[in-house]
Order: sequence, then structure tokens, then C-alpha cells
Amino acid sequence: MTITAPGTVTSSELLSVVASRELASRRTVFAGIGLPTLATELARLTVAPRIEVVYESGVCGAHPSHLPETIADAVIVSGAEAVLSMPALFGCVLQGGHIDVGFLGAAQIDRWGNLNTSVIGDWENPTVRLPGSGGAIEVMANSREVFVVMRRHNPRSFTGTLDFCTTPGPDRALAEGIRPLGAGVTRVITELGILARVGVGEELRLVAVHPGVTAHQVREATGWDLRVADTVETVPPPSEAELRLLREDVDPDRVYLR
Amino acid sequence: MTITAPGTVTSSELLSVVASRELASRRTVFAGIGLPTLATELARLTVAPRIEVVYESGVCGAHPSHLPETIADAVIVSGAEAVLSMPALFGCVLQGGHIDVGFLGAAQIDRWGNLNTSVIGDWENPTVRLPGSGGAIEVMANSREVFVVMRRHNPRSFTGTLDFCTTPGPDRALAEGIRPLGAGVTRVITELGILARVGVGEELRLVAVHPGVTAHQVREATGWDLRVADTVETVPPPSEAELRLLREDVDPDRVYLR
Amino acid sequence: MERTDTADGPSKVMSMKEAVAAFVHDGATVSIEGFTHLVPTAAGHEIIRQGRKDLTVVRMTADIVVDQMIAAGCVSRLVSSFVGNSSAGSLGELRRRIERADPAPLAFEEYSHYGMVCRYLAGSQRLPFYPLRSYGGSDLPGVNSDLRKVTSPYPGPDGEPEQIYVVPPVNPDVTIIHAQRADRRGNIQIWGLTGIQAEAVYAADKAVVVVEEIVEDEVVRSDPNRTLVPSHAVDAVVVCPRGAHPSFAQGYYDRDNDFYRAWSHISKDPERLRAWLAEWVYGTADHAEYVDKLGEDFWAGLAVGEALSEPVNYGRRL
Amino acid sequence: MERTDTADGPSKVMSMKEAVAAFVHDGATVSIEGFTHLVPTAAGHEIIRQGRKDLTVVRMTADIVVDQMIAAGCVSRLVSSFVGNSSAGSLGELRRRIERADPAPLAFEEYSHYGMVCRYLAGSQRLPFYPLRSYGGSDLPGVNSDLRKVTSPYPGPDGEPEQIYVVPPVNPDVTIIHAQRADRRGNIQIWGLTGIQAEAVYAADKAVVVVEEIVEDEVVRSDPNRTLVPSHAVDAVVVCPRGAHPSFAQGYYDRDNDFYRAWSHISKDPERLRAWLAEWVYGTADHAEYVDKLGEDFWAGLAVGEALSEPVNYGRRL
Repeated sequence: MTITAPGTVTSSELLSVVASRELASRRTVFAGIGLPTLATELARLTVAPRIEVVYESGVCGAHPSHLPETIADAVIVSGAEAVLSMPALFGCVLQGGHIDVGFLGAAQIDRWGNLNTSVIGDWENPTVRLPGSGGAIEVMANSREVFVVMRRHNPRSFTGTLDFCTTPGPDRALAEGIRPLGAGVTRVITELGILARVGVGEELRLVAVHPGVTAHQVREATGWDLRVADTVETVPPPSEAELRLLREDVDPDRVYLR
Repeated sequence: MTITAPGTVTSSELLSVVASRELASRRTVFAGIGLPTLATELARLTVAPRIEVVYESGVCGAHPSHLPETIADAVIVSGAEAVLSMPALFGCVLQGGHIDVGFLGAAQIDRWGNLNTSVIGDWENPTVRLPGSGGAIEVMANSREVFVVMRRHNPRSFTGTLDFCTTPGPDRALAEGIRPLGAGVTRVITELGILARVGVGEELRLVAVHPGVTAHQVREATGWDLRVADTVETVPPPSEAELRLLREDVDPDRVYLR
Repeated sequence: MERTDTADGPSKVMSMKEAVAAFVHDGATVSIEGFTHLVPTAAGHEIIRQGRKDLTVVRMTADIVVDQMIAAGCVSRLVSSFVGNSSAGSLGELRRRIERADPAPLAFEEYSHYGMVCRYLAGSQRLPFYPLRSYGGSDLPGVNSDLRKVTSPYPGPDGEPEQIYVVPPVNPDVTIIHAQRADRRGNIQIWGLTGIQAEAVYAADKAVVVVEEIVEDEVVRSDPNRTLVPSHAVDAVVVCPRGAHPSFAQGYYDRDNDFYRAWSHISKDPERLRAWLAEWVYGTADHAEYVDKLGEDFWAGLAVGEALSEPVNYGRRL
Repeated sequence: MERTDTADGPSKVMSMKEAVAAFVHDGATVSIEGFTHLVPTAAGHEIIRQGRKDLTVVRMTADIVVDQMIAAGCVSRLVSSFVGNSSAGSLGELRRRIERADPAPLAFEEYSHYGMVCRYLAGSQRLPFYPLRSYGGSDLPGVNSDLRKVTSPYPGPDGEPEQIYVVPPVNPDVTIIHAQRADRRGNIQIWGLTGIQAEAVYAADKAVVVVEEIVEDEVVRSDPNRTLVPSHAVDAVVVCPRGAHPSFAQGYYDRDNDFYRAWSHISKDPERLRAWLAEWVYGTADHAEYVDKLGEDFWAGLAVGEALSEPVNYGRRL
């Protein structure tokens, strides 16, 4: 557990707060465990009081007594509004088009928001075997938009060429004649700032930096020739109110606020 | 309600008893309401003690307190072993291949065991609009064999040419290149006797007659040139034990023993 | 009525009048599901009262409520897999329409039960089609051009290419179902026969759920597996006790088998059918009046006993 | 053990040893399901004890039990959509096999979660394929030739022909799942997360269900909607309390999150992994010994509270 000095904001806190703000006005979120949990729970207390988290495990409308440790934790089942089978969850809820925002992570992301979670190296003989898609391919194809939260922003993760495209954005799908439902990745939130794109045909662009970070630094940390918005905003630092809610109400035991 | 003189056997009783005997050694039966209910319940008390009835409404392992009035009667739900959704019932149980015998009725049947339950006359401008398939098309395509119980045996119902083929047997399906799971209709039980076929490529043949009925009579009552087995058995009349069970235990209120 | 918003979101509770006015429009495709159990009859009657026209009704078992809606002039097209009065006889109005276009024709799309189930599965899962092992050799594809075939990209059991029939999705403008209970925000719980209701709701653009009763959030949340449809898929919750009559609601009231038998006679005679609608639908302001008119003695005849489920433990770590 | 036949049919209750011996054969395709909840770990351990070889394991979330079975030399092929130790780290043995063929290669078929779900749906419904709106633009079809495309026979939203990916059915020789309770004939009740267990059972030729407890028929029949798998689809019922550890059983015991974290370290070191198997699997005669070895204090740490479902009424007419 990290002991946080008053006034110091950890990377987890920063990413959670920034991601929570992006959830304003969103209704249904498909979230994994960790930073997405923190972001969503904080959003519920701030910008999106009626947000509903849908978990890959089948839980809708969770009312957890503790911060869940996995997407299938018993604490999200007890007292939930509904628990669905996986065919219903993936078929009706996700593929059916009921998810506004899906949260995804990745080992590698490219300029179009395509993701690799399968291998580093060659698929047949990988240097590192990663866990694979899980439900990521379906979250990307069927959510209206996807947010990616990446702790590390460096050229190996933000790469010009994926070692393997596990989870394609809509541009790759359309090139194959398959029409996905949503816009793909619209926000990438990192320790350096925020990349954004609106939808098909558009690359990720740098739209905001954290205080003290320059556009040049972000471009250096990115493995492709990153486009920069005409006006790059500075992300307002986490407010006292946001930090207090996050630290005292959302994750008082610092399960994910590492 | 029919008042039955002792010693007199009604047509419903006869058909139920004969059908029940055919269920010997069968495990799972997909049954509608009426004569199939009587036949199955009697078989449970005689030749097939462990028979399981699966109802189109989703009920498996019913333990009804009363004889059900519909396939969705509350009395088959209370105390049942399982109630499934219709996708599970039709998809996993029926199409999945778990049904040994399906019971079907029809307005018209032809020599191959193809059935019409849609229209008398032309489909676009019918003389009589019948209820349609219900689940019959699926029962025929996916049960290992199908029993048909028909009260009336006459050339209009046993027809050379169906006005419309709602529910095809496997011969018609194979002619179109579609391979059904089961054998189609293997038994037709009527007030005159029993027609049977083994499977693909074979017509229905007269294999048994009720006492006092001749093969000639059955051929006259059939709208096609009915083949007759080399040896036509005489159906043993309902035994006292069978009748007692049927009248006293299965349907004491004579709900279906009209 | 319970219109108060809850801590977790807005109440979706509204009156039947409001729900039908808001979500059932002239010319709409309306799915009405409930397989013998939980037939949303009261909703059908309110559609009749409000005089909706030119509806396409999608319903696996087109039964009494559909015959009534057709007789009231609400329906121009029917999509169904069973057009009959259960095992109790015929639907007089439907047969006159189809057999003699009397007093007007009715367009009819004929399916089998599983064909309809698969249309809802495709609709709810946003699939372009759903495959099923039926229809080979049937005359139905000859009269329903939406029954089509696909060649599997995997070899069949004999190593040769394999063909299979498929059905297209159905995506109604609105689906109406009846349920035993819900919370105010529309988490819907059903037990006993659950049929195709969940998929019919997910397939639709809007969903209206009529319930026997609203319960507190804690009741629903004590048993989340019992929630057949989560609130995110529901647009209106209408409280309408006994709203499934003459169908039944397991644990609430039994099926009115006498009325099913009576309907074959009522519907056979157009005059009698009109008189029935005049008295029981147009002549009642809402379903509460219809229920009162039947009288308490009548309802006592449909009373059910008690057969409570054993509880299960959803407990989590301490 | 409860081996008595019941009035309605034969008991399917048998020991884990008997069930694995009867239904899991060398070279078989074995599906092991349970999505984080109700992972049939004890069954995996018995497969290890009996020294099964050359298995094809089908499992959406290949996690600790799969890593253990691979390490014990039981598995030659894996079909999965997530090969990781939940969010707690890596599977050491699996990574050594795939990254370095150390000590032997492992054939791997990679899917996404819904791809696996659809394979079970196709398998359970006896369909030649199942369509899904995934995989367009992914590199997965390039390394998995079973991901194929079909052209819909209905025009797409733009009026042009529409293509969609499909997956083939999976039909395991045997599916093994863990459940909270069953009756002696194998009517299986599960609550909390139900995952893909029902479809995995229906897709299989044989099904073994491990349960926390056998209950009387009346308990099951008091709540037939809770039966996830009816007895006609089940071949063996194995009573094995705490048999899902380190996974959890809602209402029975919590997840052992510490062990998940520990496994990343244990499995990273082949020596340590072998020692762990020697002590906890080969060194225990059965799961009862494993449970005893962990000790009552340990189990007290995974205890759960009580959160009982409110009953519903299944009452029928009087």
C-alpha cells in the first residue's frame, strides 16, 4: 500500500479522476477491474450519478459492499439488480448495443486505437504470451465508444506497428467490409495527457496534457508521428473534492489506488 | 363428459392405451396436451416408469397435482424439476437432440408422414385456416421418432396429396439437401389400427388392426394406395389393468377421456 | 402512483393509458409476448380503447387478445407461428379475415415456434440472421420468402458443404410483456414459464412491461438471478393487477379456461364479438374497471395456493 | 454416499474418482467451465492424480487449474479466450510452454470470450456455426482458420450484401462444471454468476457436475427456474464440498484471492510448481484431504455471511 503524502497525487489517482470526468452524461459502462472501477465509482459520485456498470461476468446494477477485487467478485453479486448468463450479457447487452462506454487496456495501441493483448513478438513463437482478448474484441466492436487507460506512455506501448492486432478498431473492420457498431477508441488517458479521436477515418490526436507536460514530450513518448490538436488543453489537476471522494469513499483501503 | 358403460371402451381410451404401449423403453417424450398426455401418463404407470415428458412451454420433469389442461398449465410448473426458457427448450433440448419421441397431430398426413396443419385449400386463399406449425416443424426435424395419434381415419385426413406441407418428414428434407436428426413419423395410431414406417425412404404400412377391423377397411379409409405388412397383427384390446389405471389414476375427472 | 424517482435513477412507472399513448403508435410493429402464461391482455385492451390502427403484431401464439385487436380494427399484419385459441377452439375473427377477407384482409407471415424464437434471438443479439435446423422440405419457404438458406463454411458430417435455413431478425418498435413484479426502475422478475420475453424485450426499440405489483428494491436485489430483464432494457413499468386475464400469473391467479372455451363461440359470431368488445373493453375505462366488473366471486374461482420457493444464500465475504 | 435410486429414476451420484475414471479418457476433449465463480478445481486435481494424457482442454478463462493440469502433463491442446491468472498475474507453466516449448510445446487455439460463448451455443444447439459481430479486422482469423465468414442472405443496412464472422460448434467429449446444489438424479441449481455452464453441458457428449451439496428433491422442485441444467443432460453428480477453491461458491465460501496472487510466484518457478503439485495434489488422496490439510482456521477466513433470497410463490389452482 502506498502511503500518500497530503497534496501528492499518485498516478492511479490522477488517471482515475481524469477518466471519471470523461464519463459525464454516459449511462452504461462496461468496465473491468482496477482503474476503470475507480473511475466509474468516482463518476457516480460526481458527474454521472445514474451510471450503470455492466460487468463481463454478467452483473448489471451492482451495489457492492466492498470494492470488488475481480469482475466476478461475490460482493458485486450480493444485492445486484440482475445477474445474466454470458450469452445474454455478450449477446443481448453488449452486441445488442446497450453499452455507451467500454473500458479497455492493452499492451500495445496504435494510432487508430487498434489494440494488442495477445503476444509480444510473433504469434507462433512469442517472446511474451499475453492473456489474449477476453471480451475486448466484443467490447470494441459493440460499445458506442471505448476509453483506454494506460499507466505507461512510451513508444513500446504506443507503437507504430502492433506486433499483433487482437482487438481492431472500426477502421480495420471496415477495411474488411465488416461494419462495427461504435466509434472505437475515443479517449486514451495516460500519465502524460489525453489522446482523442472522434471516429472512423480519424487518428488519435493529443488534445490535452497534464500540468507541466509538453506536447513535445508526449510526441517523444509515442511510437508514431502523433498529431497534435490546434489547441492543446491543460488537464485541470484533481480537485480536493475529487481526491477526497476517491480516497475516502471509493477506495478507502487503497485496493487499486496503488 | 361421456358416461362409459363398464366394458365399453371409448375411442380416447383405445388410442391412449395403444399409444402408451409404444412408449416402452423410451426416455424423453415431447408431448402436447390431450391424448399424448394420457398415453404418456399411462406409460409411466406401465411400460416406461422413468419416462420424462418435456413440454413445449419449457417444463422438464413435471410432477402435476392435476391433469394439465394446457401445455402451459400452472399445475405442471409447481413442483417441476426444471423450467427452461424457450430458446433453451427449443435450442438445447429439442434441436440439441435430447428427445426420443415427439407426439404430433395433423389435419392431413400423407404416405411419408408429412403433415399439414396450416390450411385446407390454397395457402393464399384457404377454405379453412388452421393454427399452423406451433413447434411441430421442430419436433419432426429433431426428435428421434414421431408418433401421430389421429382420432379419425378417413381419406380426407390420410391423403395422397397434402393441401400444404407444413411439417415435412425426413424424405422431403433430404430431397432439399437438408439432413434432419430423426426418422420422422414411425407410428400412426388411429381408431382403425397402426401404420408404421422405420425411416427414410419408407412409406407408412399397415402393421396392425384393432379387433374386428380388416386391412381392406383401412385401405378404403386411406387416401393413398396403402401398403400392408406381410403379417398384420391384431392389436390386443385394452386390458382391464390398463383401463383401470387410465380411468382411476390418470384421468379420473375424464378431462381428456371424452 | 409510485412516480417518485429512486436514488439510482428515474422511476419508469406510468399508467397503462400513458404507456400505450407514449409507446404504441399507428403503423408500428408491436410484439406482444407471453406463451400462454403472462399474456399482456390488459395492454391489448388499452390499445383497442385508444383506437390504434395499422399495427403489425408479432406474437408466437396469436390467441384471444390478438383476435380481439384484429376485430377492433387495430391490426393490418400478423407475424405468428400459431394462430389458434390454445386447445380450446378457433379464433373467429382471424379466420374470417384470412379465409374470406371479411370484413377486411389480414396480411399474415407464417413461421414455426422456433423460427419465431430465432427471429427474436437475432433481433436481440443484433445479428443479420439466425440459423436453425428446421424448414427443410416444408412448403413454408414457398409462401414466406424470408425463410432463406446459408451454406455453412465448415464441411458437414459427410465432408460435403452443408446448407441450413436461417430467419431474419425481428426488431419491433415496441415489445409489451406482462410480469409478476418489478422495481420502480424496471428490473423485471418473472418465474414459472419465462418463454421468449427477455429476448422480445431486447429485440425491441422500446419496451413496456406490465406487472402484477411493484416491489421494493430490496426484494428484487435479494435475488438478482430472478431478474429476467434488467432496467436498462425497459422504458415503462405499468402496474396492472390481473392484467393477464384470461391467461394466468403463476402464484397470483389461475388461467380462466372457461373463457378460452367461451371465446370460440363469442368470436364465431361477429355480432356477439362486437357486443363483447363494447361491454368489456370500450365499456370499461381501464383494466381496474374490467376486474371489478368480473367481481370478487369470479376472482375467488381463480385463486391459487401457496408454494414458496426455498431461499438460497447470496452471502458474500464478511 | 447417496447411491439410492429415487422414485423417478436412477441416482447419478458417484465419487470424484469414479466420475473421472468413467468419463475423462486419455486424448479426450474436456471442457471445464465456470467464469471465476464455481471453477471445478477439485475435478482438475483428480484428473492430475489419475494421470490423464493428451487432453484437449476447452476453457474460456484458462487459469490456475489449467496451468496445473498443463504442468502435470495432462494437456496437449488448449482452446481458450483468456490465458491469465485473473488480474493477479501470469500462468508460469502456460507461458513457458507457449513461449519456449519448455518442457514441451502446447497447441493453442485463440478466441475471444464471445467467440467461445458462440462455440458453446452452436454446440449445444447442434448448429453447424454461430454468427457474431466480432473479428472484423482482427489478426486472429489469420492464426485461427476456424474463424470464417458467411454472407447474409438478407441485404445489409445499406442494401448491399453483408458479411459476418462465424465460429464452429464445440462438442466436448465431456464437460465438467461445479454447482452449488443438485438432487440425486442431476437436476443442477446454480445462483450468482451462471456463466456459460448450461450451454457447455448441453454441448457435451457427457457431463460431470461437481456440487457443494446434494439436496432433497423437494428443495429443487420448490424453485424449478433455479435449475440451470435438467437431469436429462447430466451423467454424473459428484459431491465435493469446497471443490471450487481457490475459486468461490456464492453463499458457501469466498474466493481465495491470496492464493491467486501466490500462484503467479509458484508457477513462475518450475521447481516450486512441482513441489506444490507433489504436496497438494499427488500428496492428497482426494479433495477431502486437501480441504483438511488447509485447516478450519483457513476456511474460517473464507466464510461468507447470509443474504437469503426472498421467496416467490409457485402456487397453482386449489
